[in-house]
Amino acid sequence: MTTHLNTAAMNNLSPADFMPLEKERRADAIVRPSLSYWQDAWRRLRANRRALWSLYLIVGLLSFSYLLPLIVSFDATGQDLTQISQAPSTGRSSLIVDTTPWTGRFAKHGDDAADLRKATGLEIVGEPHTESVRLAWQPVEGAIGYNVFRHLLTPSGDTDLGLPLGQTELANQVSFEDRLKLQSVTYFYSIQPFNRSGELGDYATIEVTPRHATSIESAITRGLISLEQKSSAVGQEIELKRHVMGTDYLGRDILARLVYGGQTSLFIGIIAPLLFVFIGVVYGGVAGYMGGRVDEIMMRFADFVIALPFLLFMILFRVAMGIGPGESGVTPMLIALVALGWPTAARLVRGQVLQLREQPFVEAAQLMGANSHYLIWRHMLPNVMGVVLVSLTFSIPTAIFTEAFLSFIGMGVAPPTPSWGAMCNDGVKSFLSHPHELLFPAIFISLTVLAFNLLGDGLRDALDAKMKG
Amino acid sequence: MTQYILKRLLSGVVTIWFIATATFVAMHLVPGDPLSGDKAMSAEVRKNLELRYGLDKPVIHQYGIFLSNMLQGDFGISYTQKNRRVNDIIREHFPVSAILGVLALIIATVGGIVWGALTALYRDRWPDAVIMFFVVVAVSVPSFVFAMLGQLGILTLNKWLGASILPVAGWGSIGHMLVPALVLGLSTMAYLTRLMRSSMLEVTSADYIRTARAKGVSPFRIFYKHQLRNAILPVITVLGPSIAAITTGGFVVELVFAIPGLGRYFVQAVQQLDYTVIMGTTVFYGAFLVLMVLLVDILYGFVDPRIRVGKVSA
Amino acid sequence: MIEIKNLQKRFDLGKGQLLHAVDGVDLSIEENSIVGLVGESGSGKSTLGKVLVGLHQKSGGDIYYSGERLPDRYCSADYRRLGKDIQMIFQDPYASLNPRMTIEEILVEPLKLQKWGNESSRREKAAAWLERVNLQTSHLGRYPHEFSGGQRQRIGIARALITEPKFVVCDEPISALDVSVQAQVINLLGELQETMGLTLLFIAHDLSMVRYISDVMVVMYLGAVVEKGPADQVFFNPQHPYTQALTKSNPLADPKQERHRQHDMIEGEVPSPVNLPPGCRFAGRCDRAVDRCRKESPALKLVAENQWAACHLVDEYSL
Amino acid sequence: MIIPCLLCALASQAAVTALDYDERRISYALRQEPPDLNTTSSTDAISGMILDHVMEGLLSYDPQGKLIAGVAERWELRDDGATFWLREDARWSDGTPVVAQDFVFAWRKVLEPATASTYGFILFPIRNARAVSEGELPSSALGVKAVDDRTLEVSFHQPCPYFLGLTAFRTLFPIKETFYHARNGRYGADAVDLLYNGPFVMTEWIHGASVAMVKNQHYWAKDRIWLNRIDIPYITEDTNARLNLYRDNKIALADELVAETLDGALQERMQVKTFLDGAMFYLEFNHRDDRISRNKNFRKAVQTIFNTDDLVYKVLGNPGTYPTYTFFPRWMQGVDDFFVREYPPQRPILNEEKARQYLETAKEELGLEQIPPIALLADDRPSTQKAAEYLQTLMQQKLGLEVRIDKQIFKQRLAKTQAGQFDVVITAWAADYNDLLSYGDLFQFANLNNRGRYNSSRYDELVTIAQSSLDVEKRMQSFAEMQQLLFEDVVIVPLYERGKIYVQHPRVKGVIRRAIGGDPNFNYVTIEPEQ
Amino acid sequence: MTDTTAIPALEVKDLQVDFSAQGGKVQAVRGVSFSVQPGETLGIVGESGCGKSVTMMSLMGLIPMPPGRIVGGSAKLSGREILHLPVAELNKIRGVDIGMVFQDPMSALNPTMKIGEQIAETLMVHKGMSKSAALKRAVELLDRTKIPEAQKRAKQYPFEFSGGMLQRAVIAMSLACNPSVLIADEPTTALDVTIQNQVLELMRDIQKEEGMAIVLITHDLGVVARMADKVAVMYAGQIVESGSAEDIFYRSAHPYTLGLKEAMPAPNMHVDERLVAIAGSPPDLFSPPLGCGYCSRCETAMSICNRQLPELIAVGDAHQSRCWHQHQMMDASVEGLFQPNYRTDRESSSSESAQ
Repeated sequence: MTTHLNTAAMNNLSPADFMPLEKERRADAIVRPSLSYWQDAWRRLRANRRALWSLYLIVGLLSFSYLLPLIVSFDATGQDLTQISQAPSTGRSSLIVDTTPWTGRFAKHGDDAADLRKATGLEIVGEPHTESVRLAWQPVEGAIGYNVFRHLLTPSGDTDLGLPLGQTELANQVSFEDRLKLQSVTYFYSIQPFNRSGELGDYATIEVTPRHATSIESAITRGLISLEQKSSAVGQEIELKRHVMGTDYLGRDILARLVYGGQTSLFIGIIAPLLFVFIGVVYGGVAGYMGGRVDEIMMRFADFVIALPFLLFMILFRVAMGIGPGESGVTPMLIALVALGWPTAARLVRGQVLQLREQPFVEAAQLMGANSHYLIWRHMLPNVMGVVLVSLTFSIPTAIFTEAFLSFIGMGVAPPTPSWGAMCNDGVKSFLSHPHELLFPAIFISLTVLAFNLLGDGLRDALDAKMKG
Repeated sequence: MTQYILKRLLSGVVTIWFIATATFVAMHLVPGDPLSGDKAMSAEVRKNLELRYGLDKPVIHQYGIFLSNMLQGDFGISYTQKNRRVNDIIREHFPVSAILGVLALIIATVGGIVWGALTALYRDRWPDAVIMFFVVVAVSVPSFVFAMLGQLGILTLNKWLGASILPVAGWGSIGHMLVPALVLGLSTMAYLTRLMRSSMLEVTSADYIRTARAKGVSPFRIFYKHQLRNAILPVITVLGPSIAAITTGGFVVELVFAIPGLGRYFVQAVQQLDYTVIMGTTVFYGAFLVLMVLLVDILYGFVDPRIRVGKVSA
Repeated sequence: MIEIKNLQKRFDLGKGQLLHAVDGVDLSIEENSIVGLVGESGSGKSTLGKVLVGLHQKSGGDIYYSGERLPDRYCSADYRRLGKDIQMIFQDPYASLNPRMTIEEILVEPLKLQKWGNESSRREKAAAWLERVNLQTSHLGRYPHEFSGGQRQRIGIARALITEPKFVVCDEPISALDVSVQAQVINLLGELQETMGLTLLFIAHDLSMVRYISDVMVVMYLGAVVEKGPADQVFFNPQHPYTQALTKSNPLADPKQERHRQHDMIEGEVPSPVNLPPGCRFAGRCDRAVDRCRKESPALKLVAENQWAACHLVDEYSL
Repeated sequence: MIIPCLLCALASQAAVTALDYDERRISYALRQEPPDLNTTSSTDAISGMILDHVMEGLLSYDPQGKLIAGVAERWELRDDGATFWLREDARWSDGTPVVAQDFVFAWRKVLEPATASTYGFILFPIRNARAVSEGELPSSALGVKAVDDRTLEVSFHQPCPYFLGLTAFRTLFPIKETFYHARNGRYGADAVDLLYNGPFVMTEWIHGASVAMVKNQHYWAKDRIWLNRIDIPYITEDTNARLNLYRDNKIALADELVAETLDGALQERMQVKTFLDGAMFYLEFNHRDDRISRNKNFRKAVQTIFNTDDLVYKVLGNPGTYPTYTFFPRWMQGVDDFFVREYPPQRPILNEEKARQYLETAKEELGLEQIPPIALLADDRPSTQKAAEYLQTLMQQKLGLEVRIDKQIFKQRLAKTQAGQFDVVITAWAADYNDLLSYGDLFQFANLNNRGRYNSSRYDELVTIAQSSLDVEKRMQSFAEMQQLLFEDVVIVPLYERGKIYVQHPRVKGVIRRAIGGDPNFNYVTIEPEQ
Repeated sequence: MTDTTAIPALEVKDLQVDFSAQGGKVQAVRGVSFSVQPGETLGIVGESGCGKSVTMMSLMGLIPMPPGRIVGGSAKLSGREILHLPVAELNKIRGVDIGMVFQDPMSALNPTMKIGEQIAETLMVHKGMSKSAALKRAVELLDRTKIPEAQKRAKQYPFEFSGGMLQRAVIAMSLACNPSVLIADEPTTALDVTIQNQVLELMRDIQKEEGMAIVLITHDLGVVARMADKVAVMYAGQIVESGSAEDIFYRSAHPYTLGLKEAMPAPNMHVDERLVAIAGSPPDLFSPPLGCGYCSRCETAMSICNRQLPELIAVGDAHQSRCWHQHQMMDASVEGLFQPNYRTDRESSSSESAQ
């Protein structure tokens, strides 16, 4: 296994090569740049694409809720009854109409004929618009009243006439004014006469597409036209406010509600964990540091609190603390979350502190005469912060979910304060007809939770990573 | 071991006492009155009702009665379900929640372990990415949305097939349970998947896996003989809290799927201020959870020989 | 300088189990000397060291430092007072430096806690000490993870000695280090001991190194001292069967010698120090043990000049 | 694993469909578990629905809502009392006859203090009823007596024109004494703990899960009953779930839907129906002395801006729910026609300017610079919430009032109303019996349900007239005056008259929806054969 | 002692292993060659991070790939190439032809599997034995490694064993299929000296009986001195000196070997005589030095050392050293510089006197 010195390089040696090397103590020199723990963690986090995007997303969501309203003004409570449960759209024009109730049409009716004939002459009176659709028809012999229906499809039979809008109030009335949540879509109106014994006659159907309209009062109230224009405005076209994400069941702008709902949800979602993690750090730190009996008693108490069925007690606390008139209910929810949330963080911190207490560097400081205060602040806490930060990040989704869940079962914040959870709760009911009312808040909740989860993952990886060296 | 179990049971009893007291206090802080109804009642009727429920006595006395009844396993009569004892309500409805919960837990655990193991096995390849995507979806969508979508899903499936493959709601057969249990177990499954994944990855780099490879054991055998069992251990430790999350988190699912579980009764009871049902349910759930955590710890002992033998190596 | 009398340290493991980590140790340490403490894992040598500096509360016995009896339980004022004179160097160079602090902060910390000098003088001193342990002052702003094990251990030494203590417990300071680096640390310790007039208690399991560095060698087994005496004497001429076994097992970096050496081994392993039976602790592994060994606990007796051993089978040395 | 599960699911699902012509069976879903099937204490609508299928009172209702003979085959109503002659073939489900003593026992039971029945007041027209309920007289002193097995004699302490309607109400249903005692305190607790005399008997009651009723073979008019079986295999409060069950052909009638689900229903061509359930929603003011709302001008200001049409048509958008200007429902009888047609209520004229003037006056009268925030109490039901949010914005926009919604769970809302902790509350009232008095006496000062504590001697007088007069016209006149007083004094602001929305299988006919008594009622249901 | 004509039990040539790291790669093993004959013990010495473990692990395909990568070289087991074998093929060698013993026996054994089962597993996998037969054989193996009450012990879990017992069990496990090569990676580092003594003795006994080749990786010169016939000294991913034990200990040709020896106290030294410490620390293999890896720590480094890597130069019969001081030109050029071959005998003479 002898290696022969036969390479060209080796044969080109000169005596100078064998002169003693100038001694420099390069061995102990450190060439890599110095990074503190946090700098290193930050570097790792930045390297983690998903975590970084999550961070951007969180910053984005926070600015969406807290900065955006500073720049653009949003009206989260303003109701627009002409645009209820509107799908996302880019503005629309509307006809200003006078909404003085219609007196209707009356006809003398022939009394108690043996057979009910088919209703005839169904017609639309005036221009049909979303403030009112006026129907009139020819009287039917023997009828003492008429049922009025509205359908979205062509009726296929007696049992498929659509929404029962009501009955005519008086026997001789041959007209009906529909004002029930009209939209600018095609409707099929049917009327069906009935006689004294409750027998039903054949129905008549008419197809109508009302155009979008705003009542003059509402136009004035919402400042679309000025008071002076009142007399001349009827019949004018106006451009309605845009609702980029549509409106909810009271015609409130969903975007605005998302902005303000975010304030509630993110406030609860971030402040509650901050508080209970803080309490947990103090509690766990004290317990872990004191050790022995004190630790045992303190942790036993934490165990009790942890054993409380969380959701059950959340609900109980939430109800127990009640809310006074007008209080948004954020505080009780915050208190309940904090009261039940702290033990997890406390346990975590205590475990860490117990471990740290045995670390030689803590013992070394102790030997120098460091007091508890110094040990905790200088040695324990900085080393616990990583774990605490990760736990905090993972607590936020839980808190946001809890808020959403409580709102879902109707125990969330008080109206009109919006929260994403409460908006979901409202939206769930109309999911099939107006999916946007559920989708938008649900997406915002999901995005927030997702972002915090991914950030938490990233943080954990960044902070847990063994230090190089 | 026996001593350990006894000690744990004792502390469990103290915990339950704490829960009972906390519930009682919370209950009496709640403004409002379980007796009030739509129609006002006369002072006499009210007095008679208070007498029946023992509300005429001072609070501390009520607390004493509550505790002593609780010791005898009696939670009293419901305020709203006037003919039913709280014990009956728990006895009849808890099994439903429990079956649903157990099924959800099985789905969550098996799913979590399988998916978690798969992601670890295919680390950074497409199955990992796909599964983790679903995990992320599962943790970031609220459960009520899933419940609703689940039901719509069944409905659409039934319509599409023109036959009732799965019931959209109700209770009775395994078919009634599948989707609700899946919805209920989904977030736990996601959580367990993540846990299992990191646990598997940790185990993969363990020395004993290297030993097994050095012995010439095939990758498959290493996977199921060495990795799986050791990776499952940390998963088991969180089962206790998971049971808690699943059993008490069933309200929404029970509501949406018309399942006669205890969770629904609890929410209803809170809305009706049904003191006895609230207290009974909370204490019962508390006791159940304490027991479950203990059971999981014991189970853990059986899976992990280091604890089973219970020796302290110096 | 240090006088240890019948020192006891028990750990309560619960369920009536007591771990006798240190069980009746008598030891005196002369000023300006190096006492080597050897023993296998579980012999209680590290515990003894920690009790000495006050990190463990003792369960019985007395420790005197320059005639002053040290408190049973230390409060932070005790640490501050005694920490000036008594210090410790830790085993694990990775865990003994706070990863969140720079080297400067680590070195300044003891001075600050001892209220020594002002901010700038402390920093000067820290820089001076860094040079003294053969590191560059440019490293002051760096974090521990940037250093190798040997470098960290030298930083640890600087931290322990920066307050110029008189007595230092070195708890296995080299066992986590590579051979090439061990020498750096040992040399440094030896140098500092001479220049500062330190008294060292050097705890290690490496017999050769302990013999090399120390004046007196103390052998511990299961919490008790089984043999003590001048280092060379104990190493080359052990009296206690356990010490003999140790020296025989100690491998030498010399193939010829190793090949020709008798490798008769002692059987078994160190038993658990929990609830010890009566009699000689080593009786279970000693191939020469007789009945008496299993019944009666032997006391330390003089077996050669200045050399003490606790064994029934060794004759007492008489002048 | 999946295939056996699916098979299993298929097998179990085969039996339960919405309806079955051959077996004469329909399925329905309840909102809640029936809380109390003991007629002496039962107060809620869910229990009422079950009880009206399995029990029958002296009188009962026909499909048109008219009173017809029940257990009693004839009767006589007098100023001082009434006599009922029971039919011979009225039977309990164990085959024994229903006798007059069964009514005597039941009515006494209702009034016994130990029963603590909240509906005991309904019997108060009977002589000594109040004294018995207060424990001052033994229950044997109650003015009701079984002359013989088939004659029941009731005596009143004052004339009771609406008593016949009461006898169809569940609190007055009979209970067989021997059976009651044999159940040992568990009467009504389970299916086996009840004895039935109605068209159906309950054969199965799995709490929280399902109820099943089959035709009672001992029912005297069993030939009138077409259905053999009513299944209630689902109990859920979730509207979407009920609608989904209907979609999946699992139930024949999905009740209490919300407006938001209707578009979908129409797209699927479901038969949507509505009916008025008798609940009148209104804004009640707190008339107590320490509240802003005691000021009439303040109340008038609110009245003058509130537009019931907007609330009903735009905010709630529930078909079948009507705007209203009165506290009396549109379907209650007056003298010859509906009351509200005979005595149309006065409508407020909406006028913002005027409203602000009222408010200014109110401020002066109250001596306030600024009206402090108004506490609007509301419970957490979705429609109430909508109304509350609408009102909040309305009062803020039009009157500049700061309104704080105090959202409470139902019982806490009640407790706060009772304690007077509100300025304005959104509340509702439904009738217990088919008479305007059931609404009218609410604002009598002595009425415990008068939670706003409105106090008007004139109103109290009118109530007394309505309570004791047998002259229909005179009574209606007094109700009309009450209606006017409620408007003028702005005791309340009527919000809307609630209609319930439901979808019903097109082949199912004869479902009775009604405001008084158990609802829905399937006693007269028939199923059309499949075409 | 070595039969040069026989086929080596294990022969490695020019093995190179890289690990990819953030922003580049670490050259952990930079061309390592050695061979070991049946019945022979090769000691590989070096400090932590020098690549000695990686060398052996990569032979067995045990380094994680990626990030690890075998860049080049060959390894022949009884003449058969084993590098780059597919896992299925490799598994027929692992545990059968090559047994491995690891440093920390506690973590090297599956904590949730009984000792007996873990040993039996090898037999079941390779010999197709039934579980009961394998377990029976496992007990015999435990017995052979002098574990008392083997029958009972086989049914216990690793945590019930002491460190020494565990290492015996690991040895029993690695011997299950009578491998021709046993790789022992720091087998006694975690053990106390008395236990180390027992384990080493056991290995020696078994080698005598089975005649297998042992590759002993250690940082303890004492252990090498005791066990090894041949020694290879590794530094910074390369073998810097190799030869018989006597060559290495008494005729050290590389400054590093010498440094290692001098860093340990001789039996006649006392603390006032300073040890010869090796200053500094090994180079970062992330960017390996151009020249000799030891250059920066070497007391006698020459200007060429910093520039050009020396080759392994034969300095005696089967004794090689990777140092420019052995170069022919050196003697002629610089007088009085380091002459490694002539400063070797202090160890032997002093230790003899110590006895």
